Amino acid sequence: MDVLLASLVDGLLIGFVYGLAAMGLTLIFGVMDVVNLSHGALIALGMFGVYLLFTGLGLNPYLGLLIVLVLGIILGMILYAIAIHPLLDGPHLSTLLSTFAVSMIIIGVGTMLFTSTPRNIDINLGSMVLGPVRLQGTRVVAALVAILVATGLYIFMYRTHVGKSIRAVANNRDAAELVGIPSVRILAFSFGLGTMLAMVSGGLIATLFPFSILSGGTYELKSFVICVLGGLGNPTGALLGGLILGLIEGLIPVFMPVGWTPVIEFTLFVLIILIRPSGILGAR
Amino acid sequence: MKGMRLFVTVLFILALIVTGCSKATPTPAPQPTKAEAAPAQQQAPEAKAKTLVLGFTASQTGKYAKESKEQTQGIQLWLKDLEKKGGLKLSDGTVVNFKVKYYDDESTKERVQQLYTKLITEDGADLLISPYSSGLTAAAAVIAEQYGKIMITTGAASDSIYKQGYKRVYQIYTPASRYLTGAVDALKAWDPNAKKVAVVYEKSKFATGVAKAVKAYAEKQGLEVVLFEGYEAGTTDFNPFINKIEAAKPDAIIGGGHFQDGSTFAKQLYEKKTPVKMVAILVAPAVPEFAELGDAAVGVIGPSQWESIAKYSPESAKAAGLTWCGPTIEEFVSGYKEAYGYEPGYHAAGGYAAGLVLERAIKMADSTDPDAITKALDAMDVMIFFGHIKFDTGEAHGLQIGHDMVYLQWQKKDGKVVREIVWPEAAKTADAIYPLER
Amino acid sequence: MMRYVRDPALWLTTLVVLVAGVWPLITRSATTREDMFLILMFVTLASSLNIVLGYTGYVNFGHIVFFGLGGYIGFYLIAEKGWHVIPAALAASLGVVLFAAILGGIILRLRGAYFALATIGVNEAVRSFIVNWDAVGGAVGMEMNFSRYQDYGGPMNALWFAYILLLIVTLASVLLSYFVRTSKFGLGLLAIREDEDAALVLGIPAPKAKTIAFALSAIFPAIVGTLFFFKNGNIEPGDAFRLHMSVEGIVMIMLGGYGTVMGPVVGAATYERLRGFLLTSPLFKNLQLAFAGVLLLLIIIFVPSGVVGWLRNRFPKVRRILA
Amino acid sequence: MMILEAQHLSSGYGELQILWDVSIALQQGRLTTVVGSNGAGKTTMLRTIMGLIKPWSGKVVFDGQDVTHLPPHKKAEMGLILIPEGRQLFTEMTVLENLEMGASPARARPKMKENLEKVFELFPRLKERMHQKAGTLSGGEQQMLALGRGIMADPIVLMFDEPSLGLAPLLVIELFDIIKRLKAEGMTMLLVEQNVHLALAVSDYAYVLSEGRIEIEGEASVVRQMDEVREAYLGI
Repeated sequence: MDVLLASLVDGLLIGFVYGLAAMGLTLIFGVMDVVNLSHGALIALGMFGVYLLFTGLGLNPYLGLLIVLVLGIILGMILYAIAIHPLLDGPHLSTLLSTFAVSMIIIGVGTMLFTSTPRNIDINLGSMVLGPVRLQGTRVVAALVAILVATGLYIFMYRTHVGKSIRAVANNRDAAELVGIPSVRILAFSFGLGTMLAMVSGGLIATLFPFSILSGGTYELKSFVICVLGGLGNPTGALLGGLILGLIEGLIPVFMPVGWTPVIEFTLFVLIILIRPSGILGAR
Repeated sequence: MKGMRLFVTVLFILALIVTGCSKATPTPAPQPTKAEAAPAQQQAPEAKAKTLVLGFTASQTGKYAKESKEQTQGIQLWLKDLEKKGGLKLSDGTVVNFKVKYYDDESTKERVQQLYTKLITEDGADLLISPYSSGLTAAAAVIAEQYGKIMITTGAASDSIYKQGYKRVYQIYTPASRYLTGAVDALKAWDPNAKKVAVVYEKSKFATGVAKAVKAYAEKQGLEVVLFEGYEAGTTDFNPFINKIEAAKPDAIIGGGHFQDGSTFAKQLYEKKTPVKMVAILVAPAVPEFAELGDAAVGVIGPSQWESIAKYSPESAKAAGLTWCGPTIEEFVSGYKEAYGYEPGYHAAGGYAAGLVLERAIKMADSTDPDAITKALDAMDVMIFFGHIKFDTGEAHGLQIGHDMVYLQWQKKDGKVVREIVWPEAAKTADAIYPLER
Repeated sequence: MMRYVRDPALWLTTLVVLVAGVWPLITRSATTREDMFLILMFVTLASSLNIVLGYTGYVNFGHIVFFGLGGYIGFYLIAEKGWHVIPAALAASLGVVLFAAILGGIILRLRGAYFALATIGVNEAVRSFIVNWDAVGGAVGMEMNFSRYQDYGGPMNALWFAYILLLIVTLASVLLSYFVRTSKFGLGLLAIREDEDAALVLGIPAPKAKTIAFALSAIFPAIVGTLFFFKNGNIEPGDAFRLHMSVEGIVMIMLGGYGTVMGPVVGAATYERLRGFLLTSPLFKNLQLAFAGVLLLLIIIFVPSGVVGWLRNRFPKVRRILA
Repeated sequence: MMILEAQHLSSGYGELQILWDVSIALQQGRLTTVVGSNGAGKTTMLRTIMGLIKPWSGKVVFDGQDVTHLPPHKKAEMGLILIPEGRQLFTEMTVLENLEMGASPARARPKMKENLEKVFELFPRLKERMHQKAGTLSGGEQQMLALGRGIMADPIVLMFDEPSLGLAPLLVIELFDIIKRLKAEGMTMLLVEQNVHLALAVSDYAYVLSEGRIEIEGEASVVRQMDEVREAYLGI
């Protein structure tokens, strides 16, 4: 029973971070119908951003996140101009490949600069005990930051004109142009936002686990699963999807060998796409 | 007929693309060249020089890049030392020198096989050293054996390679089956009351092999294995798994996989303050970067193929009735530091040892004939800075049976985390922290 | 039948593969053979993937699952049951085609990104399942005793033997691609690619056609998997189901020309050569991955129809001989 | 004064030419209509003027400026607003949000509150359904919303593409009442309609588009009396 409770809490906490990681992917898909295969590489870039600020300038990792946030938006807009915009009207495949090419470039240059040696941000915020559950400080903070960013995003998307414009472009790009929304600028900015979310989540993950330039791949796959759980293109759903994934990962080991976790995750993933492509929340 | 000409032109161009500019030049087997005698041998006018090509692949990119780099540097240092000595002199006055040839295998098997074939047939490699990791080595060993080349494997501990009937593949590392058994011995010695162990491992070729062996060994020693489970390679969040481990209430946790998962696991065990008396995990604790974990590293035990503070020496060789050869540990460590600016770990030592074993075998064979070298390797029983080296000549031909692991533990001294050898008794540099205080 | 015999495109395709493939047999150079083994392997993987990706327009990221499963079935039969490589490869192919037919019937209902994501899920689910399945070695995989090569006249002969088999398979897969492309069935696939709903209205049984295309694309990767791991002497889940290889396959198709017969052949060969060159070139060694990425990006943006597609557009005359 | 002019426009999709040398002009404060049968190229003409399709040749002049190659959002920013065929609402957003999006042009922002009141006064139903998703509205309500969204942009020229399409007859009459009201307020409008009868009845000036070419133009009242128009379009 204690195990169950402890795993439940652990799963939920990490779920918020997973959800945040997936949000960028699902946002970009929702707005421009692009499956961003450089998502994982961008997550890794975020990890290194925070790491370098921490080791190089001694900057607190959580402050480092703020800088990574700004850099993420700028980088994302540059990437949009190079790899997305020229191909937006082409076949589906071309943006898949161009984003994959971006990922190759990031990982290639990253490997040269940082090698694939695992890095670790040595930060320990202690832990507290609540009944049978021991909460690690870094995880609680990470979950809180994730919630904060997600709430911020929600408010931005639903309360500000730019946010609403993003949703309008996602919903109907031609109509958005007709009412005077500069859709190209909005698309670029959305890609910036998506990139920012990926990098910030990477930075957060870096405060929890050791990582290397290749670590993004794992989270990219998890993000796919989460997006599908929450409904592709639905950032709010992503948070829910993240929580579900966190719970699955937390609870499966209680009932069966931990090695089966990915089998169940991916089987579930395929089943959900087949049965409810709009996600658990969405209507059929 | 214009169409025909077009057809032929296009055909020609396409064929050119597909075959590429692959040179069809059959590489002549490297003849013993009576090349320019090196200046060092001028006093021996009849000296013949012979250059052997030593080939291997290194993972300059991909998941093994780090370990592989160390290993490669070890090999290169050995070569440099040999060159400094003016090469390897045989009794007939021949001076043997080596030329090293290596490529990046991207940590993938397709490349390994392609490149080893290239090394053998195009670059005329006479002798081979394995890539890093058991998986890649398994792929390379097939090629080596297919061409009847001698291959010294290092950075590859898997046992199974030596059960495939290979005749010329020799292992430097202590095999996986004996990797963690010492931890069980240590536990029993330190705490006769300890009864329960949890064996948890990464689902990879190497770690699974180690885990199965240690489980069997622990059971034979009368311990109860309360949990035996593998986790997916690439796992980053161990919390749920740790909850499960805690529920099984083991006295000791034994297992792990590679550096990344191992260090993550150790960090999270610490953060969770998991109440166990001993934690022994593979690979990670032996890597210097493990110290980055800070307090989380303290108390963690790890098997190591070799430590710079180990006590192998000409004296200990004499005591064990073995011949000593090659540099002492101090010589190797200072040479490595001088060349690369930091202390070598066991991957680097393994690389150097592979070269040294080849050198020794040629010396023993007193010839560069592959059959003679093979015979020498079969008969080899020496102590080097890396430890005792002896190969199985029976069913598991080439398996390392001489070399033993040492077990190190991260301890805190004057506010700094340092590594100490705590097992076996004979090699230890400090008393173990047991039980863990958390 | 005559129309096939007289089609220069057919002859060109066959000859290119044949000339390149026989090259190592003439020179007897093992290095060339190893290089060509990889090239032919990728040609087969790319040109079979092209049936689904290029002709039908479904982006399959999980193509490698056919290769991996085929490899596992074949390797198991050879190493554990002592089968000869040829029946083992055929059995593997049969098993995998069945798997593809069933799987295709289920997941081809999905379109666009959903299908693409589902294929990733399938590959990962199968891989992680194999990792946990001890009967086929689980995470450790399986190894083959070296003496097994004696059945083929020693290890050297076994390698040549595997190579010749691969050459035959590659030829067959390129021919399959050609015949699908030029058949009425293939036209149906192209119609599905252009507009699936319209194709349905026109009376093309899209679900059935897609499933058949999916199953056809699984025949040869399964055999290649068996041959590759037979030559390797061991198999591990990580090597058999490497998602990255699927993506590389897609890159090759794009490079050569999406939806053409010759495209995947040219693309696979060029890509393999290029990577090989970059890997061993001292100039690019450290940056080869990034360099390949830049190149890919440039191609997608500036030559989106690939080498063969570009030639066909640029020189309409070439169309007759470059299918 | 001509506020909007299309001069010798040609355009189409891919290799298929649809518009052939089309010229129209809108006089300020008047309601101009372009009528024609299904497939005559009416929608293509509007999309070309708006910049959703790039013209092959010809010019678009708005408010004395050559705007031929400006993207649609720039034109909207200047006050040229199209209410597209099939409404093209932001179906996933609420009614209110749709209206707010209508006020995206900088020139419309300060007047947002004022315009919103005007829209709610014109269409009380929209006020009731303010927080409902646009996709859940009925066809008539959606057309109202599309019109309301256009008004929110504070247009200088308002262009309608087939506003009556798919509406029940009663709703069509309601819609034309509102168009008349806007006209009375002095709005310059371009109405593209298949419902020739009604369109000619409310308009000041008319063009007849047939197979991508302007066949007839003139004061609406005159065009309405022409025999060929009566036969071909009015079914009399």
